[in-house]
Amino acid sequence: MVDLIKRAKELIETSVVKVLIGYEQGTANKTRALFVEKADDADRLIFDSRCVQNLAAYVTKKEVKEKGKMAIAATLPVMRSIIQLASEFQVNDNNLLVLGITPESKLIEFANLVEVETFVHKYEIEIDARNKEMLDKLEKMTQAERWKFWMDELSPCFKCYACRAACPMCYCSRCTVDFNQPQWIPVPSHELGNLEWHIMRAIHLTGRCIDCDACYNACPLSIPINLLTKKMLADAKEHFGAYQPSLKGDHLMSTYKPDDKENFIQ
Amino acid sequence: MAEFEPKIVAFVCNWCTYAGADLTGTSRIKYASNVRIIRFPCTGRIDYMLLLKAFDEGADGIIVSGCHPNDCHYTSGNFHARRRWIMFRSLCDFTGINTERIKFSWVSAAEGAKWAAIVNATVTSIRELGPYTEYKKVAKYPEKEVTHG
Amino acid sequence: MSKIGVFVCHCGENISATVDCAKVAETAGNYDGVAFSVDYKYMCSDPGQNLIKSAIKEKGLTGVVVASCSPRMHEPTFRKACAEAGLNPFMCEMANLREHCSWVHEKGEATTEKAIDLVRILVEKVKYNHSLNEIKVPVTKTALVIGGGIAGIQASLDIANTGHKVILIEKDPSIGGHMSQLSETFPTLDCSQCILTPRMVEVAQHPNITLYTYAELESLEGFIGNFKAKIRRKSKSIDEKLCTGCGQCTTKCPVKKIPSEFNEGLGKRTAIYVPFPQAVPNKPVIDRINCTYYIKGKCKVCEIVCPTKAIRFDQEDQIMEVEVGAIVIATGFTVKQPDFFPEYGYGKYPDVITGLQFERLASASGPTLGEIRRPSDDKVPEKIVFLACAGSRDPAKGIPYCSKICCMYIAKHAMLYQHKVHGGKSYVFYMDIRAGGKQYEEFVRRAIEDDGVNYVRGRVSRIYEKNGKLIVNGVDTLLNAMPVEIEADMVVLATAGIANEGAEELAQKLHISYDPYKFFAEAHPKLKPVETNTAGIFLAGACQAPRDIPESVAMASGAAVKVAGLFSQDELTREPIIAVVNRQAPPVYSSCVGCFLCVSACPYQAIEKEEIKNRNGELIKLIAKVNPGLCQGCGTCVAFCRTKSIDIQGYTHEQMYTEVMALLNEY
Amino acid sequence: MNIDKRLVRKDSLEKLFDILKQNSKTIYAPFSKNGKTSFMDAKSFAGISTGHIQTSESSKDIAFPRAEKILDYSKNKEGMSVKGIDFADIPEVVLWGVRPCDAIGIGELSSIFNWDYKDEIYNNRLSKVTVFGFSCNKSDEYCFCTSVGGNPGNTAGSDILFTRMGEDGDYLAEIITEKGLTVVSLAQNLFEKSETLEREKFLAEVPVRFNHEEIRKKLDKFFESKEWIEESLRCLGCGACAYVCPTCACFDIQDEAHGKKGSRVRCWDSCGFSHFTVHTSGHNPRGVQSARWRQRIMHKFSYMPERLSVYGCTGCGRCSRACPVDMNILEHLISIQEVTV
Repeated sequence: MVDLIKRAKELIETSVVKVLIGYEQGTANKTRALFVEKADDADRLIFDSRCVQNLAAYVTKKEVKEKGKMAIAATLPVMRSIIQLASEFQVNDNNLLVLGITPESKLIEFANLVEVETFVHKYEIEIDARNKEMLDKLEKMTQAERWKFWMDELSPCFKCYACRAACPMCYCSRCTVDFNQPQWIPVPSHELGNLEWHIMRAIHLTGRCIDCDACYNACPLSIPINLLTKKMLADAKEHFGAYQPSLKGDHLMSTYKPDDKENFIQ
Repeated sequence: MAEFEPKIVAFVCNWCTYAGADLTGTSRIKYASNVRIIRFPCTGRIDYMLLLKAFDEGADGIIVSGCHPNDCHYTSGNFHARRRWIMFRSLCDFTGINTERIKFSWVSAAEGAKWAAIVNATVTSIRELGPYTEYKKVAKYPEKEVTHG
Repeated sequence: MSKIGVFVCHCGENISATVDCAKVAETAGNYDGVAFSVDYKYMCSDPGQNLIKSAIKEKGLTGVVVASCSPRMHEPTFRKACAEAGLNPFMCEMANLREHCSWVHEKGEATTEKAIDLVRILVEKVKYNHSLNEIKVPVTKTALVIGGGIAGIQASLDIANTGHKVILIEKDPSIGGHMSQLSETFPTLDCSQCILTPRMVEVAQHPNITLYTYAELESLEGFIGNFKAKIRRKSKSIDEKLCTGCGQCTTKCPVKKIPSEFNEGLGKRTAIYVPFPQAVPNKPVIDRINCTYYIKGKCKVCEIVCPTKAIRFDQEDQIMEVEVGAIVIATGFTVKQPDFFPEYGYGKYPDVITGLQFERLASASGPTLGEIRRPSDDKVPEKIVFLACAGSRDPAKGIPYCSKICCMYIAKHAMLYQHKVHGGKSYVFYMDIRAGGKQYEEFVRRAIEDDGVNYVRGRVSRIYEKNGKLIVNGVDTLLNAMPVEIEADMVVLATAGIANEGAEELAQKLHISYDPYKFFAEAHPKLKPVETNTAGIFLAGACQAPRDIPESVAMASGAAVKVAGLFSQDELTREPIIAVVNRQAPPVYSSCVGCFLCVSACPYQAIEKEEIKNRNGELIKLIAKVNPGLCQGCGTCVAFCRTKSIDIQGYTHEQMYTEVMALLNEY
Repeated sequence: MNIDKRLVRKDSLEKLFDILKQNSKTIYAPFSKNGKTSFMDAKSFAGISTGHIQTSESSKDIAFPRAEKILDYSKNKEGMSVKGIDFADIPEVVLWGVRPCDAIGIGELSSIFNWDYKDEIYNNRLSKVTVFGFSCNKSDEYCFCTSVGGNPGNTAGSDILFTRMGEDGDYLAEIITEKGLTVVSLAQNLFEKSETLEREKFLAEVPVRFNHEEIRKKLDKFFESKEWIEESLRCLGCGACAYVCPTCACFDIQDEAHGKKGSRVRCWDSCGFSHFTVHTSGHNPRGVQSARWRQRIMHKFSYMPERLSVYGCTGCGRCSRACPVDMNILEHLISIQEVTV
């Protein structure tokens, strides 16, 4: 990513941005986030197929935001997240510059978020084949079998909230689980606490999740929690049409159509 | 053994279903006494978490009911509710929560008879399903020791 | 620690017949925080209320649960009683033991158990209630009256005469409504036009009334005291300021064969027309569907003849926005077209007509100038048959309810016929004669006894034509169902009065409810007949149910008084059941993260953005804020907010959560 | 007690497992699922994971469960009746397949639970546990036990330590404690005497990367360093590090009420969470992630040695492996060592 390094240096040197968020080599075969604040640090920037962490999680982080205008090396999922965040008034053109990395690994610098949105809308959000297969498999099960599946899968969860931390959409300063009057979600990581936490998480991400898998990648126990959000994504598409984050702010779950179809209300 | 008496919680809006249930009363239509109504201003106010809480605390069935589409006292609370129900119900189904135990309905202020019918049908179907032991098993601490994950 | 009082009402025997009220009170008395509990015969009675008041004072109660009827019935009563005893009224909750328990379940333990549960839910809820203060909002002292029939006219005049402004909108080109179509009115037989026209003129001339005819409600926003209505003023294709109503255009218009709506199709009108001679305003409109110019692009005769150059072919519909504080709906009713009774031959035989058509025939201003002549050949009918309940009280084919006005107008019609056609013979087929009302029964008796109308109790099975006569086959149930056959010259069907087409749509625009027949629903069938469930919107006349003239007028005056009462205050107090975004001490300020998804969820555009700034005026945080004037308290935002930063007073997270907990656990 | 060394044939392990089962022991052993290895209640010997370097989670929740009910209460007319844990209900457990860095963590955890108040529940649970350590024959870039005083064949914390002698070899069993001896007595014949027992050459090599005493001294003057801010910028504030750590002991007490009845539950908490130190006033003394990351390091390498005379880190490297954003504790410790204060 010679282009990226070069551009990062320029942006920092000319003080167009105060910090650029990109990837660097991490421990072993891992990559990790790099915050370029000095032009020299830009040399550490890398980009390759291992760079899957959703860096958009940092643009709402207080300590990063406070540095001043940010630039972000953004893959397609990151760009989608940014559009969703912008539609939720968390970022704007004044505090964020997007250096897009296309699925073909080309660098595009966007003048503003509207351009990012236009770019993002060229690509429909598609659930990958492996997970689609998994969803199909689960849907073919009986309800009781699914219950067992999830009880088994969720039982190891110790509620470290890495899924929440890694998700760009989970930027709330007080998550529902931190709300204790009343205590909506049981704090302990017992079966009920785990089930309700993950249900709540999936609901709150419905219509907002852009299917980047950050939650799953972050899970230290590799629990397939992304299946829940994927299911919501697939269902939203089925019921309300293809979903794309949009600066218009016509959020899927805070709007409705008078003719929304269902077959279960008597 | 005595017949299983399901516990059913009804989450209803004030303007249509609550009033509809009032009309059931005024019309002296009898129905099963298993249901307890909790009054909300609007179906839009009904938090899906409350439905889960009802199961947590031992409900065997749930009724959620409000104004027919277009009839919402607040114009669109029920439309918002409907969209949330669609997604919430699908998620419940996906996680294996028994969606047959959650009955959604529209009951207007004029449908006293319909309210009685909804309650009776729900009681009958929950009676057939039996107590919601799967959920109760994970919900109540006092019955089990939690140790290792 | 809460000190809660529980008051269990027997409601005479309405509750105590199936619920063991003493046991309910005793059980409730054992709950934590319950300081007093008692059961009593009638809680809503004076002694009952005094029981509550003295307990509040003597025991220092911090919360009250009244277990009696539906809160929709008596919540205001008991909250007021609490307030009078010095307890914040919002510390009072009601458990619905009557409508939701005693009336719907059999006597038994399960029913008492349920009653106990219902009380416990509210006992636990009330522990989380907070004292709330009513919200004050300003009142726009202008009323919007929708519909310019007699009810709308009366309501407009009554409100205007109290000194308040009225905007009256009417969808037709003239006000007057159905009453202007009537010939004479029962039971006095005075001429409808004669008593109505002066009122119509008064409306037009009243300084406090702004009249928009040919106008309809487009949309409505806001709430009591502060509505914003959009009104569509349909294009009349004339400049009303220039038009003098001289009538040149209507005389010269070449399109003359359009069935007149006013005359129920029995007369004709032109394409540019004034619906009837006494119309208010007496200025024409162009019916664009039938006007040659709009169909073919040429003609413009009216424009040529108009002395004031008032014709405007390119005029467009205008949408205007008005701010009003109250709304009276007086949109009236319509009659069910009897073509669903093929056996009566309506539409097939021109001399089978509706009651409203007969009114036009009998009217001096009608197509026959008041002479009863049959439509087919203009002959005066020698034998006439009237059919009551042509659609009413007929759940199978028509409507199940009684249209109420038909018995009276049929008697009137028969009487008018007898007065106008000497030697004519009239028959009335009826199911029952419903003549409840001052002078009504006497009126019917007069028709029968003085004017010789033949009343036949029975239904008509078939009407068919034979040798130029209408053969009416019926039975006389008073003569052992003896078949009756009458060779009539004309038949009048008393068709059912039904809700207007589009009533449902209008109700949805107004956010009011309606009954299964699409008549608008009153807030209470007995005690709030002119109110709707939406505060600030009132009902008058036949839009609520079939009504005769005096009833419509009485309702209109009633609604007007409600409006005037509302306008007598500069500020309104509203229930503080509204949403509130939490605020916390710095550095948090609020748990709201400012995603503003609630903004699009709010049906009332009540959520705004609030900037939190530090002492130097720098923006620290942008959060949501609920405008208490606009919020109606639906709580859609509350269930939606991810951070649980919005709560709704009276139905808070804690209260609703506690209700669920209390319902399913032992306490 | 002197450490007794015995030979356990590779086929004898399963027999040992079965004998323990026959003696009503509950056995927790590592199993792999979704590519991660965790301790689970082993119903049978088959499937017990052996190839892993380290389990994803530590074994600490055998004595300090992620969520444990500590009492039931019910309100009545007379007041409150409380029913605590019946320690007799706690099963006798064999913790099978623990790495030495985990085993030593038990001691560090115990020192926290017995620092001031002696935590009855923890101690009772622990007293029912017999630890079967398994020495490491592999390590990776995250391992640094040797830098914090441990080693891949460390016997501390284990009751019996097994070392596999060669790729497919038999096991050397070191019987370290009386508890270990008690277990051995159930299956004497499986623990054979042998003269040819070697272990060092089969152990993994873990280079010493830093000097923990030096770090400790440095940290005294390091509190205000900008390092914390730079190092923690990518930290997202989840609790993964704390929850996989064998020595992190923060917990929360929750009352789960159901009307007049309810339970008190102790459950894990983490100093990495932004709400961990929020005061009721809204003030948060550790308002930024750098302060929380600093707390984690300081607690393990400064406060614990100071107050409890033990380090709060066993060098297992789990936190770094588990971290979704590659916060590598070893890397940071080395950089702290290199920085001149």
